[in-house]
Amino acid sequence: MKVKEKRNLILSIVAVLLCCLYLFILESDSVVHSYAITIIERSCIYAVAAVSMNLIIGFTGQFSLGTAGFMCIGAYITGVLTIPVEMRDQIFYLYGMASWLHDIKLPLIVTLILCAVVCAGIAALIGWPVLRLKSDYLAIATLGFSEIIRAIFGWDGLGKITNASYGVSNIPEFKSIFECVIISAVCIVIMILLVNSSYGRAFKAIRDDDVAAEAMGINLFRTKQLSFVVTSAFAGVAGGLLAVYMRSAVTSTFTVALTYNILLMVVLGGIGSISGSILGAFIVTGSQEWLRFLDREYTWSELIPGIGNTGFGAMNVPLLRNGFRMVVFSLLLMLVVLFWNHGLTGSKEITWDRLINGAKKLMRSKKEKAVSEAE
Amino acid sequence: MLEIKGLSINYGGIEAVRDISFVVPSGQIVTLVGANGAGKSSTLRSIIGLVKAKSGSIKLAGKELMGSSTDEIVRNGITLVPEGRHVFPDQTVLENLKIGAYLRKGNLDEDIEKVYSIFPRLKERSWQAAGTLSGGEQQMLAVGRALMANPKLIMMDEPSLGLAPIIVNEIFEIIKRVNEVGTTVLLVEQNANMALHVADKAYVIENGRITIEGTGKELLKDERVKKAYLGTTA
Amino acid sequence: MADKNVVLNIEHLTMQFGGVIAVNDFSAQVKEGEIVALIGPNGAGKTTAFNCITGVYHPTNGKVDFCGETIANSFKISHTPDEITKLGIARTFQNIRLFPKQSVFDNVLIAKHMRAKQNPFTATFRLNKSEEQRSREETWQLLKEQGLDKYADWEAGSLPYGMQRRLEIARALATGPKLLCLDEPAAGMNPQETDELAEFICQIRDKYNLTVLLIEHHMNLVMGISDHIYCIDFGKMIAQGKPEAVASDPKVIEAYLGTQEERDA
Amino acid sequence: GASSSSSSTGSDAASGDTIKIGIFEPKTGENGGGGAQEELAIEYANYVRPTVTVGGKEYKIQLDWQDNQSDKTVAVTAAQKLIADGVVGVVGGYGSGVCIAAGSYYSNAKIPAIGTSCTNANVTLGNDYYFRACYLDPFQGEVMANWAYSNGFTEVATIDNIGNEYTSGLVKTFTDSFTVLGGTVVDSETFQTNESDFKAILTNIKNSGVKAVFAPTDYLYAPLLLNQAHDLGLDVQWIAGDTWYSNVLIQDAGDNANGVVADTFYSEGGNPEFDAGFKEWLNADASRKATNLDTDAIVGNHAVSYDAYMLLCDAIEAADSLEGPAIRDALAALDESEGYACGPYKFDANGDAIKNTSYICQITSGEWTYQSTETVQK
Amino acid sequence: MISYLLQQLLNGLSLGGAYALIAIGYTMVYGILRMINFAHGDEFMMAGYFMIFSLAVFPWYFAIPFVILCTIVLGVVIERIAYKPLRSAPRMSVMISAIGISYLLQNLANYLFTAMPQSYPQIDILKHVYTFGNISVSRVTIIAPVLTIVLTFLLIMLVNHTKLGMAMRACSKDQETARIMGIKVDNIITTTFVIGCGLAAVGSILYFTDRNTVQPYSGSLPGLKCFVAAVIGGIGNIQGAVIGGFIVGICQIVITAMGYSVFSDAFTFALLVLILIFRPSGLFGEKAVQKV
Ligand SMILES: Nc1ncnc2c1ncn2[C@@H]1O[C@H](COP(=O)(O)OP(=O)(O)OP(=O)(O)O)[C@@H](O)[C@H]1O
Ligand SMILES: Nc1ncnc2c1ncn2[C@@H]1O[C@H](COP(=O)(O)OP(=O)(O)OP(=O)(O)O)[C@@H](O)[C@H]1O
Ligand SMILES: [Mg+2]
Ligand SMILES: [Mg+2]
Repeated sequence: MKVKEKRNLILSIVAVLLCCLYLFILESDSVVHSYAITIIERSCIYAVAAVSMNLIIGFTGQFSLGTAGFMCIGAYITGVLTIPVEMRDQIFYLYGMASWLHDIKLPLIVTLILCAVVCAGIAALIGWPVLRLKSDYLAIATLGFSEIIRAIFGWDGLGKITNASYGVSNIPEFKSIFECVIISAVCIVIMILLVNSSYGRAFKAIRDDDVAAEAMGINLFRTKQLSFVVTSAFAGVAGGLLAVYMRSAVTSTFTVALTYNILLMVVLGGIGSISGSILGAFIVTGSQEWLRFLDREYTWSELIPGIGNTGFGAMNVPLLRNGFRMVVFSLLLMLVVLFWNHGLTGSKEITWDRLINGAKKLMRSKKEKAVSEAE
Repeated sequence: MLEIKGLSINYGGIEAVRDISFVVPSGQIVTLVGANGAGKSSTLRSIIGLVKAKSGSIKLAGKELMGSSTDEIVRNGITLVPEGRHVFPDQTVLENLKIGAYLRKGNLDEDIEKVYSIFPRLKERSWQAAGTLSGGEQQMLAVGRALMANPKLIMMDEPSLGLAPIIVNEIFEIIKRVNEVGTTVLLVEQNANMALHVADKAYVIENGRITIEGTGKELLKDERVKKAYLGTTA
Repeated sequence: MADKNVVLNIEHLTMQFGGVIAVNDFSAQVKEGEIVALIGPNGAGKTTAFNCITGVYHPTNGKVDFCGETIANSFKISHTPDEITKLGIARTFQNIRLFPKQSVFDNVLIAKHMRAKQNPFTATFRLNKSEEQRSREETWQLLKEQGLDKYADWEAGSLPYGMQRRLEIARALATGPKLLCLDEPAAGMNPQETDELAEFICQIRDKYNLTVLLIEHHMNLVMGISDHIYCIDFGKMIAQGKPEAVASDPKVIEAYLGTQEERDA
Repeated sequence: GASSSSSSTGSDAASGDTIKIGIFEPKTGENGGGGAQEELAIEYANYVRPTVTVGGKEYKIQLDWQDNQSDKTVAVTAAQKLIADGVVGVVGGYGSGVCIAAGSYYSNAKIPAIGTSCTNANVTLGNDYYFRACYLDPFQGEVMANWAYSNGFTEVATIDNIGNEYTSGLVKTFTDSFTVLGGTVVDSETFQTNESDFKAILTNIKNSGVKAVFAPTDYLYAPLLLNQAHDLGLDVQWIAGDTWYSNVLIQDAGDNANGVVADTFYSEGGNPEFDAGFKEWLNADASRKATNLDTDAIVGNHAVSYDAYMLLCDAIEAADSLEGPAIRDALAALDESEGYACGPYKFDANGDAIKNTSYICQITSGEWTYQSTETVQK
Repeated sequence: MISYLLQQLLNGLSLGGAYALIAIGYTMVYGILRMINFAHGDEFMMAGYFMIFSLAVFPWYFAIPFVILCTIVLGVVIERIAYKPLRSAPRMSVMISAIGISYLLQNLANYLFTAMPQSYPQIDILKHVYTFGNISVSRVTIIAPVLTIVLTFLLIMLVNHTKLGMAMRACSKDQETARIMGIKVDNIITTTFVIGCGLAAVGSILYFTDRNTVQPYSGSLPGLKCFVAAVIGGIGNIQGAVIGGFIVGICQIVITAMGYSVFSDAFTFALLVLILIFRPSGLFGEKAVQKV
């Protein structure tokens, strides 16, 4: 037992160090690696959003789809408070920025904390009516709230603060990839700690059977509220990070489609598995990029060298053109949903034990194959 | 009439039923008794095609049913009164009865009257939504609904579960009456005492295997059965 | 004027769903240390009465006092099920309601959440280590006492049925109740298991100084262990008293038990 | 037919004798249609001018297409992909939002970019590396206000697509200029992106009794507005921006499109040589024509995209270098008049092409016809 | 003023009618599978494209049934491929499968037909414009609400008074028991999709005839709104969906006409939340009482 624990600890430390090393390599020449850096940054940010969504959907069993709305709030707060003061008049050229706000500029960390606090507050208010609803009704109501939030931020009445739907741009970017990765990691770690605490157990109890949970002395409403508030707070932080990543915050980013996209990561990774959500975020973001090559036209000669001289070589591959990448992506997605309908991790956490056992099994089956072939 | 041979059922890795064989002769009441989780419900559910069996054969009057879909099996004259009644709660008693005869064409009035004559209580409540009936009434409805299919074989899964003693008595009365009309009955019961009293033939299932078999009377006297299923006070 | 010995006092309890009066002007008293049974035909309103006591439903009329405090009445709807559990009433359900995918240990541990001194912040950042430690130890203790410790790592849903019933009772005990309400604990058990259960209920009553309120259709169990029986039909009480008295009450026989001949038939 | 394309494997821009130019356009998403048209023109430009000469050596130009999906988050990665691919410069794109999102990445990587039809001021503002081949929104608004007032419309209604910088920018400048000229905007209606039911606002406009409506929306909404207006019996002069200048509108809206007035960067006939060449190239391949929605009509987006590509090539040759800063400086200093579809080019301090003319066209009996050239003195 | 109000009311009714037809599809599928068919809006969009192609070949009286048929086939294929294998999977997976299909249809449309809006062919008999004084209405504006009400009436008759309807209601409550009754549950589910998609196709004809263009994302916003409509009416309830559809349509017109178009969607949702707070299962929804 003890030996295993030690082994796992060592493996974890090695893994973290390897990741750091990789990031250092990327960071050392950030221009060359900028593409990889942006993919990693985007994945990390979505991972925060996905884990936070998993907290309410996967762990508390409340089907809330308000993520995009809270991300919107976070993005605007971050945007408005971090853009350089001298750029503000330019950016707010249509409305002019409110004078009391004009000169307030905060460091990123402070604004992110503010995002969390504001989103938590709003979630507490919203939660009061909507958390009484169940399953699909809760889903559609939170979806609705997220659309309402979007409308409010896009309303020109608030133009002096939010620049209405034109959004804020020129948000200073991350100083280094570490800034983004570390903030995301801290957020995720906090959520992991919460999930593994007594409150996390209460969440799961509500998910599995709310009537029984109540009979165990768990205050349904307050516990759901807690989960919703924490979820929303971290969604807000994710929104803030996303704004920094995009260097702009505009309402049109935070549509229902964004929520669906994050939900996809959660389900793909495995509902109720934090490591799954992180994996899901990286896979969804990554694969959309990796499949980019599908989007342009090839001639056959490019794909199969040597046939260029034949007349055939000059012809285009008929399938590959605009939009094919997304078709392939959605097909892959459907395959995963249909054949691994419990998600990639099967709603259990990925642990070293699982990985090692899996590897062992693989080795064994290979060996067996080799043996049987030898025979 | 029904012949089960070597039936095995797996759930994931768990073997719920292992190599069970038994026969249900035409016109008789056969009962399966056994502890919780012994695999009784699983057996019935695989006969009707709701659960895919791993291996074995299920023959009704010589016809292999294994692998057929539930509706085909029902078409062949088997029906099931599921564990926990499962009436359609929003539909009226009458509609529930009509759904029972879903596969049949032609006039149902006569059959409905027949069911009403067995269960006069249902006639009184024919316009009531089934969900608002009491447990015992729902059980009557579930049996009546199964009878509407005009089955050759009716299977009942724990019809006495959670019912008041007085209704339990009534239910066993009904089983006898149904059998008298000529329907073969396969009965699964926890209430071994009563089940064995009405059964022509009985099997005891333990951990997915048949361990004891005999006529109802024989089993009532069997020491092992007495100890495990009839309780000290019985 | 609450009698010192009376733990639960139900007065004129009425519960109406649309046109259905599930519980109709029902009054009862449960004294400390007793095992009290509630019997009646299906749909008589037994479970509904339980639900009113434990805060799942709010009664249409009447009130329920627990240890002198009103926990349910028709105007005051402030007591939610969790508050009532906190006051010391624990329950089990007619259809087992465990957390089937969680381990047996976690199923019981969850009951300790309510009494632990913590808040989300301290819990998240592990500032309440001692509290957590204590909850875990108490849970172990209880599992051992109930003979469930060897199943601690099992998924609750994969336990044998009888064990699940027992686990549900253990979980209810973990909330530290004064009054334990059991809704058909023997449903789906065979006679032998039922006998074991009867013994078990008496044991825990003595061990934890409990008062037990019980709904059951197995007459052997009810007659064997209860000190007092209430019989209801159509939400109205039709008989109460010592087991023997109730069992021979003609109204009870007519509505619920059936005649002896019928039973033997 | 042969289409120019790049291989994504080569990482070094000048590997061998090819260099890469990035094409940053939406292929999918709400602006996918516009993006496709611009790509077509860039492809043509590449066909016309497949090489540049730097340091006496001739380099073949490969186009590196990246889809920004009309989505700002995707735009950032698309831009990064281009940077990672080592492009020498970027051409694109349609829609200002994505360009603003990507802009700073180009400037950080010191890669010059030339905007095609992104008309929002913020694209180039404060970004040394972003240039723009087309004119800006305020200019268009002013032009259309002039046209409306001088054609006798003193009371107009406006339709604004909230959240669309292009539309809102135009509506605002139009309103300002129109008011200064002495006209009044009687009714200003708004709608949200993705809306497709305009009957409510059109009924309001009908109720206000105006004779002209300024609706500089994305093309998407044009046929919807026109057809629904027809159903409601709203008979007014429609005035729009460059986005409506498209032959598809005539297809989509049929008779209802008659009378619509729009301005454009370029009107067919402005440069006969370019028109003829492009049309010939388009007609040579059915798939190209299909992408251009089965017509060989030339619109402003074609012209500016063509010019953007040419501008970049000229700058590379002028700089005689493949280094970003040198090309940027060459662009800033560029003052060329030959070889472009839309006439001479010179950039101001912001990197915007100095343009003071716009072509106003009108649909008469099912065809766009040139109306007038409007010039605004800055 | 009166004519203005009347005109706006007509606008609302015609929009509401189209919404109602789509909302019925959501409600029926939900009723039977307890699943939100997120792809419904995109099936509706595909119906729009089908019309473009079929009207290029057939005269309208062939094209309309043909489009309905194609949409039905599409819906049934989707059900077979994406939903049927997941009957016993967790509910969330089915939902994701639906979202996945919705993605797929959008991307497929984008790939096959490009992102450029395609103009929707004019069906002359639907587009005839009537003018009464100051009010102009096209025929489709009148047809939409009337057709909706007629179809709804037929549908309710079907569900409540036929054997098929009885089987549908049985499946929606308890599929396993329905099987025991000899009902071919898969066929019933397919039938539900057939009806839902058929109505979506009709709705799409009414909707797009009024709007003239189709593009790959045309289905998503109406899809969402119709879903809201179905929930407002009480999901699973046909009458509810229709009334919900009209409420959403009329509200949208009223709010936009008042100049608050920024809030037109927000208002729809606010209304939804408000209704859900007071009636947690919609206006006509069955009360979901959990019996303990
Ligand atoms: N759907 C299922 N998935 C996994 N295991 C199952 C499933 N259904 C039943 N089992 C398991 O199969 C075994 C037999 O179950 P079954 O329901 O057939 O027992 P039974 O004899 O009917 O018991 P009871 O008296 O409780 O009804 C049990 O161990 C049960 O846990
Ligand atoms: N939430 C509810 N809504 C409507 N009616 C209800 C509700 N809960 C219970 N009832 C009705 O109240 C009556 C009493 O039900 P209850 O569950 O209390 O019966 P019971 O005595 O526990 O019966 P059993 O022994 O079968 O469990 C029944 O007619 C039942 O249908
Ligand atoms: Mg069973
Ligand atoms: Mg009960």
